[in-house]
Amino acid sequence: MEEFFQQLTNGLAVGGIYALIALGYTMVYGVLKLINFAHGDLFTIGAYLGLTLLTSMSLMDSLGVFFGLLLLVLMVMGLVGLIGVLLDQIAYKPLRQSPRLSAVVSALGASIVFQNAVMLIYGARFQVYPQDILPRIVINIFGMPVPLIRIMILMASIFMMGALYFFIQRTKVGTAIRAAAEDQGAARLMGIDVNRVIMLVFLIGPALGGAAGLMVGLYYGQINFTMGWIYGLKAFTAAILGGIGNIPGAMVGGILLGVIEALGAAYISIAWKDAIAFFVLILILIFRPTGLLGERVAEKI
Amino acid sequence: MILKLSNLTKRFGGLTAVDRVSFDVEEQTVMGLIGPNGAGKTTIFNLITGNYKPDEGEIVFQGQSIGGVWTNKIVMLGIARTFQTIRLFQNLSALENVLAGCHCRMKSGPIGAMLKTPGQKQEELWALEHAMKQLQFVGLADRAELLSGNLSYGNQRLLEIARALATNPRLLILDEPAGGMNEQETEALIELIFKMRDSGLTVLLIEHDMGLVMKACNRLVVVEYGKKIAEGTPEEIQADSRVIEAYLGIDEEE
Amino acid sequence: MLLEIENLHVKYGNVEVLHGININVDEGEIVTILGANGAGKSTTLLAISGLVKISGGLIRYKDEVLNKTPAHKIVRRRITQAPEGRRVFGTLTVAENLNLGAYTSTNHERTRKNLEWVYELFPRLKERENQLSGTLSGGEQQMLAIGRALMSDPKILLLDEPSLGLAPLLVRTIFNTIKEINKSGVTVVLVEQNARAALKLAHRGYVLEVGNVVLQDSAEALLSNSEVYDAYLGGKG
Amino acid sequence: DTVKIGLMGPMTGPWASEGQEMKQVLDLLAEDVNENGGLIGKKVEIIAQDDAGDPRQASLAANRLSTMDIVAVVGTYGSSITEATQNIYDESQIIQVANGSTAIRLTEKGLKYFFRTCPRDDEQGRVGAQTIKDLGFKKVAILHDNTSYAKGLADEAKALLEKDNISIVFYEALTPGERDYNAILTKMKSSKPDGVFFTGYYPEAGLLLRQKSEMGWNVPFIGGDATNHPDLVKIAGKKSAEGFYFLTAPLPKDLDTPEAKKFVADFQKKYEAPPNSIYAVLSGDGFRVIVEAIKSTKSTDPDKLADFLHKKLTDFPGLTGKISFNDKGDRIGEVYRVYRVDGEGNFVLQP
Amino acid sequence: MKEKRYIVYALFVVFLLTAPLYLNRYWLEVLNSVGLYAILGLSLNIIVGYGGMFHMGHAAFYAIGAYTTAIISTSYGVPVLWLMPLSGLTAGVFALVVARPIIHLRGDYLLIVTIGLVEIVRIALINNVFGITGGANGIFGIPRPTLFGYKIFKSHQFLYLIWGCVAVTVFFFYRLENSRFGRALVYLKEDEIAAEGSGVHTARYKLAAFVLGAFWAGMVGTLFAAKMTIISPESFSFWESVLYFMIVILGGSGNIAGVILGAFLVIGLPEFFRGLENYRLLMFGAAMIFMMIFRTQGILPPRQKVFDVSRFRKGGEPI
Ligand SMILES: Nc1ncnc2c1ncn2[C@@H]1O[C@H](COP(=O)(O)OP(=O)(O)OP(=O)(O)O)[C@@H](O)[C@H]1O
Ligand SMILES: Nc1ncnc2c1ncn2[C@@H]1O[C@H](COP(=O)(O)OP(=O)(O)OP(=O)(O)O)[C@@H](O)[C@H]1O
Ligand SMILES: [Mg+2]
Ligand SMILES: [Mg+2]
Repeated sequence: MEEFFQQLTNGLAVGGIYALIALGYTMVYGVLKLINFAHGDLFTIGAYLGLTLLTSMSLMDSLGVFFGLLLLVLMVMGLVGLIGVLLDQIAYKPLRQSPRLSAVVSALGASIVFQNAVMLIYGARFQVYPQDILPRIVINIFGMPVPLIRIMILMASIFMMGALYFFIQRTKVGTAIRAAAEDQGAARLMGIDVNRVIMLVFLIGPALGGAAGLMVGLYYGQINFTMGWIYGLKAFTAAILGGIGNIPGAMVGGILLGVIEALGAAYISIAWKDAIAFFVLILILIFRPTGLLGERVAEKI
Repeated sequence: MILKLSNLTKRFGGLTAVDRVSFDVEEQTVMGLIGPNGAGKTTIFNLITGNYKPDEGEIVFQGQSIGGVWTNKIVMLGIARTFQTIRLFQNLSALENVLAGCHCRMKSGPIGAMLKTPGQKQEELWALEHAMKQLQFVGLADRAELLSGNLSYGNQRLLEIARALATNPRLLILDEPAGGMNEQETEALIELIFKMRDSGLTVLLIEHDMGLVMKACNRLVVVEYGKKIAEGTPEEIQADSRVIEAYLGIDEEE
Repeated sequence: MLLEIENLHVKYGNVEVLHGININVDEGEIVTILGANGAGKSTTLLAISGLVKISGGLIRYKDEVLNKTPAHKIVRRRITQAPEGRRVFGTLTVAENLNLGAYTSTNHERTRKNLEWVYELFPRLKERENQLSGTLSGGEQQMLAIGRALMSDPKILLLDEPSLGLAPLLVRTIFNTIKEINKSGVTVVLVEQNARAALKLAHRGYVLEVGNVVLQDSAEALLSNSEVYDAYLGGKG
Repeated sequence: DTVKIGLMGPMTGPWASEGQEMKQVLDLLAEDVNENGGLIGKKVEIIAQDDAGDPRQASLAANRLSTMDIVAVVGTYGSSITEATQNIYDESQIIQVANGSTAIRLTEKGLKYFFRTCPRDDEQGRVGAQTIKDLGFKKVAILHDNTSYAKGLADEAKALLEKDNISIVFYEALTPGERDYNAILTKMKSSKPDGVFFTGYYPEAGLLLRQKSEMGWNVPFIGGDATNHPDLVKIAGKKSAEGFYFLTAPLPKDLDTPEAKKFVADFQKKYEAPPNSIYAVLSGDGFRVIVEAIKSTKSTDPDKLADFLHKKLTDFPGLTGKISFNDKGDRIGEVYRVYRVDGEGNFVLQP
Repeated sequence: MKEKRYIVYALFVVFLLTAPLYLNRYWLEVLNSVGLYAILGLSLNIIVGYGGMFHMGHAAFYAIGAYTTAIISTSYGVPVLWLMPLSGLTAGVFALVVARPIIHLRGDYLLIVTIGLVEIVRIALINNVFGITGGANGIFGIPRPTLFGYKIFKSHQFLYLIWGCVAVTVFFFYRLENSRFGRALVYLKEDEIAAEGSGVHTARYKLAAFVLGAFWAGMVGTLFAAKMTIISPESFSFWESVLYFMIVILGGSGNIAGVILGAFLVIGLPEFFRGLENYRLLMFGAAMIFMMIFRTQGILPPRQKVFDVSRFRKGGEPI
């Protein structure tokens, strides 16, 4: 039983990170119906930029852990967000009117470019975050030791999800984003500056991915240029599992995927863990074809 | 009697879009289905064509119950339709659109196609001819090779009818065929409907253009809030106070 | 002159569909544009709203040339359009759609009043306030599209076939509403297949044929013009 | 006119750091040869081709190299990648010296021109099992990563340990490239092993060590030669890495031959860092035996070279110890040493 | 216009036939690789290009075919080329079983499920499922194919074998494209509801597209196994599927000539970039983006079908 709960928290920790990346995925998808395969690489870039900023500016020393970290997170998010906007302007904007799969190929191309650019800039070797930047605090929850950082990652995901959900569902700009997602021409006729909206989305989505990259760096320490591919795929899976385009769905999907992986590894087989996760995904989609929380808008005929 | 609806019901969540509707359609007549917006007319069509499954009630077509049967099967049985918002294959030529209608009257599969068996060849020739005939029938033969998306709105409506006709239907279902047509084009459409009826087809249509409805239909069914509120000849319906109140309104002028 | 279209050319790809048309709209007028299918009526409206690129000529609003102004800024000049084909936001609720109609407005009181007014015009929309608009019936969507355009308090309202798919009773409501808001000072440009009703309502009309203005006159004159009658009103039967 | 020697390695893709370091090593060594008068009166030229760690691309790279007049080729990394190229070189009569391809069967085919400077899995398995026995473990967990190298090593060790009645309480594979192995460690912990033999690569090993110590579990870990990499300590942190044992061919810094000393110094000078990857150093040895063969036979005839390497090369002073080949092309002799990571993160050769 | 196109095709065939005269082994091998991927692309094109389904797991079917060939040829000594239909069949049946429950999924949901499929297959292969796949080592010692008594092992021999298969594929698929079956797929891509309303059994056609595509990919698996003589799970990763996908979309989805061109670009281009070493993939990725931006519909998008309708006109006038 204790092992079960231990595995559950393992799953939650992994799932929290999947969720955070999935949020950015879903955000971009929600507006452009574009599977941004480069999202995982923006996550990688976040991890690398975080490392560079961390080691070159020694923020923690001058500002203390809390404010140093805050500033670091903001800087990484800002920079990755800008890269995201740039990516959109170069690789996706010219393809707005063309078939959806054309943009997918462009995204795959962008993914290759990012991955190799990181390799050329930072080298192919693994990079390592300085150890013990964050105080290693372990909290006891029902007699089970849980590192504080895990709780922080989960909280961060939940907070971001909440904020994003509120923003998209309840604010005027959020409604405009959803409108632009559906029919850009009609959105223009409402007075919505669609280009700005898309830019905003490409600022927020990648920024979230970048933040996740930074967290992975801080938590696990080890980063390399190919890491985004696996995480990106997992996050995409999570987003679909929850219902792509749906913000709470990304959260639920991410957490669930993490937990399935941990429990699958624990009680079935470690080597088959990913296969198990995909199998569960397929099962869920067979019965809920638009994911757990995805809306099933019957097409009006 | 070619089609018989009895107690047909369809709910969307809490909303009963079609509420115990029953009516019959006689062979080789033009039947009109009218009613206010959101009354459930299109939903009735979708139930007949198998796009939705009825919650209750029965649909009998030529003596066979077809409630909840797959759409393509229903097309095979002889019911074809057009859509309220035009649904053509925009990136294909007019002719290819009509060939889609021929599909269900053909048999050959992928292997036959790859080997180009004599039967398959024959069939393709037949389809081409059959499709051209339908285009001719609606008057679009000279537009056969244009992209359907580039046709004018009225012609797109006609093309949809041609595609439906290509399935060799017994019953043709038209959802607002005159929408977006001007009066002259509507006149031509009425002629076409008569031509179809005279060739042995039965037509069931939804339309808000009273000119067309009164001229073209033999009988009318009126629905409101999912319920049938009246049925009769156009003259009877025009005089029905309930229909006037719910749908037609009182003409201040004329 | 409130709105002035001078020698307007528009192309789709390589195909020119408007070959230099001239249309003027005075403040407080209802102007209707008639024409067969594919004549370029919708294209004209889209050009005014900035949704299609102009390849020649100019569009002037008051003293400002709008040729290069992006669509969302044109809306801020309070030129609003209810486009052809409804184009409601299907994944948004009815209420959200209507509120987007007032996206550019900052006067909340005014927006609230407009919403009430729209609901009064189309009680059906009030009933379906929280339904996703993608599941509305065709006519209900049409009501929503018009209601959404009314929400923005336009100075110029561009309506593209507003009566399409509406029941006779509602068609009347729509035309009465147009008359009403016009009286309250809104200028209307109306494209209609129902030419008779449109001409009865309008002050002046233009007739478009394959991308050219072939006729322009007062509404009464057009109503009694035999060419117009043959082409759009009676037909040969 | 030059003597062309090919290098086939993963210059892009997930193993790019290995391929790129292989190239650095060979460039350095070739420079050295050229400065010292070249080879049979000509200069040596290294022609590198990317195999991206993918069998199909490797076979293209091999075809490309075999049309470029090379005398011999060094590489590559990964057994199944190497295997996809063996026939191509054999048919073109090009000497191939693999550096990171430890699967047993590669040399069991009787290919005349194929050699490898890395020892085979069975050799390492044997040493691994012996080390575990020496450390006195009774219950052992074995973790591999389902690559053909790690699986091969794990299988060998498992068979040998079971023969000696040491119980294998845990035997599974992780997915390489992930970051969080807590679920695996939790599961492994519940099987209560005395020691863990991890046969995979250093990035995962580093994470395992780190996450293991964060869990507060201090079971000893032993790794195979793929964990021999200074980044292991960087990833795990000095504290977590302390006490980690691994088997490997000796590091150049631990050899007191002049060749090894010079190599380490030159490498440090040219690239401002010590060599990281043992496989890159093994590729250097591949290059050096080829050079030695050409020098000694004064020929670039593949048959003569192969013959020399098979029979005449004995106890050649390599960067990783003495090198001789048997008639299958396998490196013979005791190659493996046991290292332990000390509290400062240094790799200390165990007696 | 039309003639010009045929001249290009003819020149291309002549080029392939005479390639061994002036290309070295390496470039022949590149052509072989392109040929294999061209067939794979064409088989995927049925599903993605005509049917419009987002399928990124095609390597799964390819893998099933290749492993079927490898296992049977190594353990029962059946000549490799004889195994082509059987490998195709195995892949086809596998597709039938796995695609059936997921065929109703839309767009991106289908995409992730197919990605899941290829991952599950790869993981199963790596874990030596049923003890027959050889795990990460894969299967080695696959015999060379023989054709009419000739053993095929030289690059130029494979060139003729592989491009012969491409030709056969083009021949069949061209007919398919211009048939009831091909059209039905295009209809359901354009508008599923309208297709269904015209009497197309959309679910069955989607499934048929999957099975046919898988069958063909399975047969290519045989060629691949015979050519490499060793196969291992690395060759059937998700990234492989992505390559086929890019071939189809970049070349021009739904167009046979486009897909073949796509294979040249996606597989050939990285070979031209070999000189760039570490920059190779960077350039490749950038090239992908730029080609897509400049030809947003793919390099050679499908042309409108022409039908001979002159018979229906009298004296040039439509009847
Ligand atoms: N999928 C759905 N989910 C929820 N409500 C629906 C759905 N489809 C239709 N409705 C509702 O059912 C009612 C009937 O719709 P239907 O389309 O049948 O109307 P209609 O009579 O065709 O109207 P119109 O003349 O405007 O086309 C409408 O009020 C509509 O909002
Ligand atoms: N997006 C487009 N791409 C290419 N051609 C177009 C496009 N939209 C319209 N057209 C063509 O431009 C011409 C004018 O179209 P427009 O929609 O303006 O006509 P309309 O007068 O509004 O007709 P309708 O009464 O059918 O609405 C038509 O020939 C049409 O086929
Ligand atoms: Mg309707
Ligand atoms: Mg129009």
